[in-house]
Amino acid sequence: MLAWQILIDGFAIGSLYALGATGFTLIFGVSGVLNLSHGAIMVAAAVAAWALAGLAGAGPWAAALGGIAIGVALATLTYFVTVRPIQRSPRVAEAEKEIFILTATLLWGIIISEAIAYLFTNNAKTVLPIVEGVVGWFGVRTPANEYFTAAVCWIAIGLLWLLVNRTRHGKALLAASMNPRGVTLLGIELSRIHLAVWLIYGVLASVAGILLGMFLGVSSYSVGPLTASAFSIVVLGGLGSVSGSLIAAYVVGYLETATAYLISPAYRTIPALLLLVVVMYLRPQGLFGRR
Amino acid sequence: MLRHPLPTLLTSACLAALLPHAALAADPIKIGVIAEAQAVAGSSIAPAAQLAADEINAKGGVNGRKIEVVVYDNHSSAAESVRAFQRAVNEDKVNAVIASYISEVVLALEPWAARLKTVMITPGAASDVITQNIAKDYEHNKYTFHGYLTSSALAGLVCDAGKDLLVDGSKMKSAVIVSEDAAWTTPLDAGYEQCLPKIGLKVLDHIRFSPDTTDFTPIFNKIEGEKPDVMITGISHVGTQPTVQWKSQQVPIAMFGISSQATNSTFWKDTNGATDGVLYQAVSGPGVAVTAKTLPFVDAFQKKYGNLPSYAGYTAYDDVYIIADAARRAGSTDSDKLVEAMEKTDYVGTIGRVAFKPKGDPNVHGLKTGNGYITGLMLQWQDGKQVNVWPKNLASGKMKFPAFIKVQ
Amino acid sequence: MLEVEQLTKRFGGLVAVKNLGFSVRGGEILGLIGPNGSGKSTAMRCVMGVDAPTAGAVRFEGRDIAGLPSHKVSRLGVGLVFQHSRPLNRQTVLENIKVALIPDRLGMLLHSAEIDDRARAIAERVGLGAVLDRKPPTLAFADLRRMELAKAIAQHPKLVLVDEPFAGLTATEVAAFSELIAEFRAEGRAVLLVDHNVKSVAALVDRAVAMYLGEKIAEGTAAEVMRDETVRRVYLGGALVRAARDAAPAAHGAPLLEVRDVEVRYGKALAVQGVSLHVREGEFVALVGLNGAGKTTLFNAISGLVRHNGEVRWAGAPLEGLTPAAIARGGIVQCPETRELFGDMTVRENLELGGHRLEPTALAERLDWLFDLFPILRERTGQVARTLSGGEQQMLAIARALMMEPRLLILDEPTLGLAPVILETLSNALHRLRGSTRLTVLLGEQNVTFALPHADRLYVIDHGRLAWEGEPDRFETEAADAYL
Amino acid sequence: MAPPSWLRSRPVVAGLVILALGACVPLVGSGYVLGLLTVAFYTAVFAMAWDLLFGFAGEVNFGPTFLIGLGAYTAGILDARLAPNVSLWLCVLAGAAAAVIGGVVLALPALRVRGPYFGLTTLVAVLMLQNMVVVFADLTGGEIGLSVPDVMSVSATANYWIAFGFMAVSGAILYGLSRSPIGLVLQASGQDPVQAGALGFNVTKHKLFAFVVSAFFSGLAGALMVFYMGTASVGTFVDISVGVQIIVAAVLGGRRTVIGAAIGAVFLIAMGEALRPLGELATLIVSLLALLVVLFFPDGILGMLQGRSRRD
Repeated sequence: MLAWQILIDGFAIGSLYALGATGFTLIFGVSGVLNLSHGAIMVAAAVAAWALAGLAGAGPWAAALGGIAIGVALATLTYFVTVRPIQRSPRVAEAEKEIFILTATLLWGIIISEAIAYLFTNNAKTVLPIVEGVVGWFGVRTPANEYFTAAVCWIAIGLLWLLVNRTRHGKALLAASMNPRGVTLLGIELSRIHLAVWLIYGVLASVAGILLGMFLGVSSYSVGPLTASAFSIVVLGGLGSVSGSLIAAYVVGYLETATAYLISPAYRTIPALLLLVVVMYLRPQGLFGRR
Repeated sequence: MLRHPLPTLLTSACLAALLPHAALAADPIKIGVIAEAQAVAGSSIAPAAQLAADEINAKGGVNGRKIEVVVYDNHSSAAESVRAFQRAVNEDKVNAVIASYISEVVLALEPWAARLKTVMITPGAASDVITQNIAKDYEHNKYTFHGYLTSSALAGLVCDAGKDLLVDGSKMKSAVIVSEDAAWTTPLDAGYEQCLPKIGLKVLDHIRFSPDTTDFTPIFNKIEGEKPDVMITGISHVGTQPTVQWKSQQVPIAMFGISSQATNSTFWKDTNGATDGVLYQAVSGPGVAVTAKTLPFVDAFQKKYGNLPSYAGYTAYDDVYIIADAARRAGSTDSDKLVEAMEKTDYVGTIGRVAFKPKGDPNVHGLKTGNGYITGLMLQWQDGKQVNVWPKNLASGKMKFPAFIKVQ
Repeated sequence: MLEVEQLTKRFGGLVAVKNLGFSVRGGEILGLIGPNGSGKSTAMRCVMGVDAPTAGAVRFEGRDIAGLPSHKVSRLGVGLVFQHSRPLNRQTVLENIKVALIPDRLGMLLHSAEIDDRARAIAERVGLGAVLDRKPPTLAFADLRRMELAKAIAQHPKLVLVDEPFAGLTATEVAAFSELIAEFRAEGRAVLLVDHNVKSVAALVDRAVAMYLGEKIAEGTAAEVMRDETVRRVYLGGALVRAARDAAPAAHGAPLLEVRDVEVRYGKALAVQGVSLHVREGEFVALVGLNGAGKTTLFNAISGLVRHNGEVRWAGAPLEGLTPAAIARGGIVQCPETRELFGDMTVRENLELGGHRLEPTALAERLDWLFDLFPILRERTGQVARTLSGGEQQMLAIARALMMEPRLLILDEPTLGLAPVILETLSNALHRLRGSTRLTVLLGEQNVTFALPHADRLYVIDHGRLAWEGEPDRFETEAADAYL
Repeated sequence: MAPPSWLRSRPVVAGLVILALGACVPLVGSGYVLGLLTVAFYTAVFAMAWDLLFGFAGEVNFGPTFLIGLGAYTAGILDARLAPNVSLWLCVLAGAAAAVIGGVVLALPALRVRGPYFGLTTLVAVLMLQNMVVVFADLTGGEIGLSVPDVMSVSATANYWIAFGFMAVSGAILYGLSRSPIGLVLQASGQDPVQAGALGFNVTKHKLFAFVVSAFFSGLAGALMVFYMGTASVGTFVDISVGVQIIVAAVLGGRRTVIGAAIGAVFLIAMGEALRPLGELATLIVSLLALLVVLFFPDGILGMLQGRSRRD
């Protein structure tokens, strides 16, 4: 029964991590950008959904959709305000673009989270859950929301997979991540691909944020830890490797859950951090990264 | 050159230094308020203090001197609070400071209160270390006062309520202590361990969880496996998260104890109602006339600001009166005289009768608690409202639980 | 002084250098020659210790240095003149040279006058005396190269490795550099020059080693190597044969593509200078030139991938201001030498992406047509591009470009790094392609023999300038000797 | 003879102007301005130490607070446990030593990797330290912080001079180091490690050295600041947001100048304080300003000051 509990809980939290990290790694894969405003966008989407439901009286589905809209808008804005100007700036040397984009997205994340705190205080907010109640399987009572979360994560990841592998436009995205120059030579505008990636990223990050908001609640305090955890998972899996990120997300999810059950909830995050350090040391390209 | 911030600062500093500072009799008594505007608990501190100052001024002030409140937002940061404190004392020449509900911030300010010899009182921090530091080096740290309950005092008050409500009222016999792994819960948990067996609740387990826990399912499952009658809580920073999962997982065990965020009137909305049935200790509650001053304060606050004060709002309101009272008795705003007068405080405020523990007590300058002094309340969220269920003479409703909770 | 034996370097599955052996004596200049991708640079990096060889021995003064980190190799007396390096842009030229003189100790906290003097002396020697206090971004390209040379001299190396010494330099600058390098020899140092082709270093080297596909194919004096049959095959593609062209080219009419006075700079280096050429509808034009002559750069300028001066006109209108993708959509499709395939996608997916603007039925027809043209691709449809052989990858790259229905196909170095057997298949495919459509082609080739049979007209490019222009049958008599 | 070249360098001139201005402040500034600048000066040392590592050795350290926190907590814990039997200055030195040891332990794995991986390794170090502080709350005081019994001085002016002197000396050393032969080698290693290796430099050794120097000054500054503040807490010394502020300060002031980092730090703190009347919006506006500088003046404040004279 304990094993089953660990299995279910680890799966739910791992799915959530996976969804959050997928968008993050997608952006890196296609445009080489590490978006440090990631956590802020997740939280903004969740808080927007909370506000729509709590303050404007929208239903759970409408609130969630509204939250996604806000998250996508913010992600697009991130691209236009911070990433694109630096990518195109002739005054920033190529070698330094990375640190500039990191700094700019970091500052942008702070701006977003301060704005959230200003408008809605930094209290943790819970998004109105779409499904309620509990499900009892094998003698373990699990919130239905936990299954819902895992299901939505996998549907979103599945849709992304279908988009990327089964549609023409999606394949162009995938191609751009392998060889941006090749894509340009085929007459496809990279700038449109980048925009498309940021839009998709916006949807993924928002859905992840809103699900987290239903599962646990979020506040502007969550911004830093959320970015850090996406970053860690993505590096653990290998930068730019979507499948690597998915596996790493479950590794971290299960490691945390197992630690909480078997050792103590006080040490929940430590083994995952240790694993990360060990992987960095022995296999710097990540578990599934290619060099 | 003036566009450069440093010269601008220097110029302004220069000007400030040139102004005369001799305290005239008609000079206002200045009280600095350093608080967290973005946090619900902290956001009531400044408005409540202002309300008290306005009331005092409307009645002619203190010995002819008006009270002036100067507000500083500290962004919940200890480092920024230290800067604000220096600004308050050195630049704005405040006579006393009301500071923060966060223990980290108050502890960072304590040495500054000592260095700058300025009276400081916290309306909401709970750490025992604050008063322990005063006991350790009284002469140095005597400027700090603890205007809220310390963790160990809170544990005692929770046990008092537990005896009536849980043991005598619901025939409960066992409990699990659940608290966030933080320094402020160490004395709280020690207090629980000590007093729970005394009131007849067997402590089955003691779980401390990391404040950045992202999933409480393992914790609740473990507790459920131990089959206690009640969970005695010690949560502050992470209040929303465990409450939400408690509800969504339908953990059949009541939560009872400290849950700082549950005292916020917005907590129902923040948790989408998951808090239904949560019992939490507080020094005040909506509609609860702890003293004759409580409800008039709440009404005035709501009329002026459109929302209900947080727990630190009540204490901040009282703290202004306490400082004003001490200044009146001392006939001066000299810090040492103010300290002496503050130590003799015996004032009935919105949360009860306030008096500070004397020199020699391990928690010197902490609030006296128990019969005759502050007893606290035990409130419960019921259908979107905070209902007081304890003590009996102040109760406005009976303890009741949502359907998923099993009570014998 | 330096002996290399059985040197092998593998990157993953790719063998960059295979059983390479050569030696350099003190007071000798050895040229290590080979086209792009032949492994010459990798061999040099293995000597320097930048890369660790997979197998084999690198002996320097009798000591095996294979696998030593580069700072240790350097301290033994090996210096490397980089082709591209990133100088310290905020420091002066003098300080840049000083860096090379600083001993590798952490105690060096103060600048010493001795180092200063030595740096000045070296700067004088390489001809930087006048610009000592300027910062690298303000220097002319040749002076930047001088600075690299100065840094190598500062090390007092017994063996100097020089990477493409003359790339991007003018004729006078080449002469000055040759002198500087010859001085090394006069001082008794050993020199290893690495370059694309024999011609540019022939006057300077005592001996040359030619490489192709990671292996040594010839060794001897420069003249011997130039006369070597294998070397000629690699560069020229064997004996010159001119195949008769069936279709009469459209010799007149307005040009489809017109390039006027195009000039491209990479930082300070002039890669293409004042090139003008044109291609008419239906024509097959070949631009031949050795590696590094500027073909790829010119093509990239046409495709809008690099900034350039001068004008490129397409079907009568200037291309200025269009993005590379818009130019490609406009009908100028480039099949680059690097192929730029989507390595983790299958052959079919690569082709479908090429035809991403086609209707499903048109796409299917086009695929069928290409599979007839390159039957091997039909067998490989489900295979991931990365795992194809070099020849197959090249065919896929061409096929992918053709999926775009180009009006002008720019084919850059299709033979690069391919075994001779494959060249024939490729040549046949091109022939069939010319037979089945009225496609306009601009082919960039080093391998003249490969280009000649297909071309209607020929341009020869050398050091970024057009050197010759004419009909293929005049090439052998007028330009062939000057070519290699 | 012309003045020596270092006197003509703009960063040095800017640095000297700041020092001159700084020396005048105690004459006119109130205790509050002094207190504000005291903190700004310590932050300036953090930022300069970070810039040595990033601007010169080319390594983006996301975890400056790991080094600072180690220094601060080591000094604080020693003092809290052993005072009054141990001198305050001994605790400060122990803090610096701990930061150096921690720096080496972190650098050994971190220097094996580059780019984002290096960044993440350093970030993880901060998260670990943060966890450790909470887990070993008995020793560290946990999330509410640790009070230290000793203070350097209760006089605002004395504290100001200590911080000011410390910043001036650290700045001079770090700047001198950046201009010394080692600084050149470091810069070469950061720009083009392959070439630096081929020139005979052990790149790893030099980067490790840069890390150690950076760690030493970060730890020392952290330890000194503890005895100024009177408490050590996660929010002041370890939290990622503190590291973010340091990085922003260095980039804002102008990378690769050492002195620019100090200017950036003083600017950020002064700005945050000047905007305090705006209350909750202050952080937002400071971040916005910083973002604008990063986007429009990539060379930072020092670059802006130099802007007009850079046509050479």
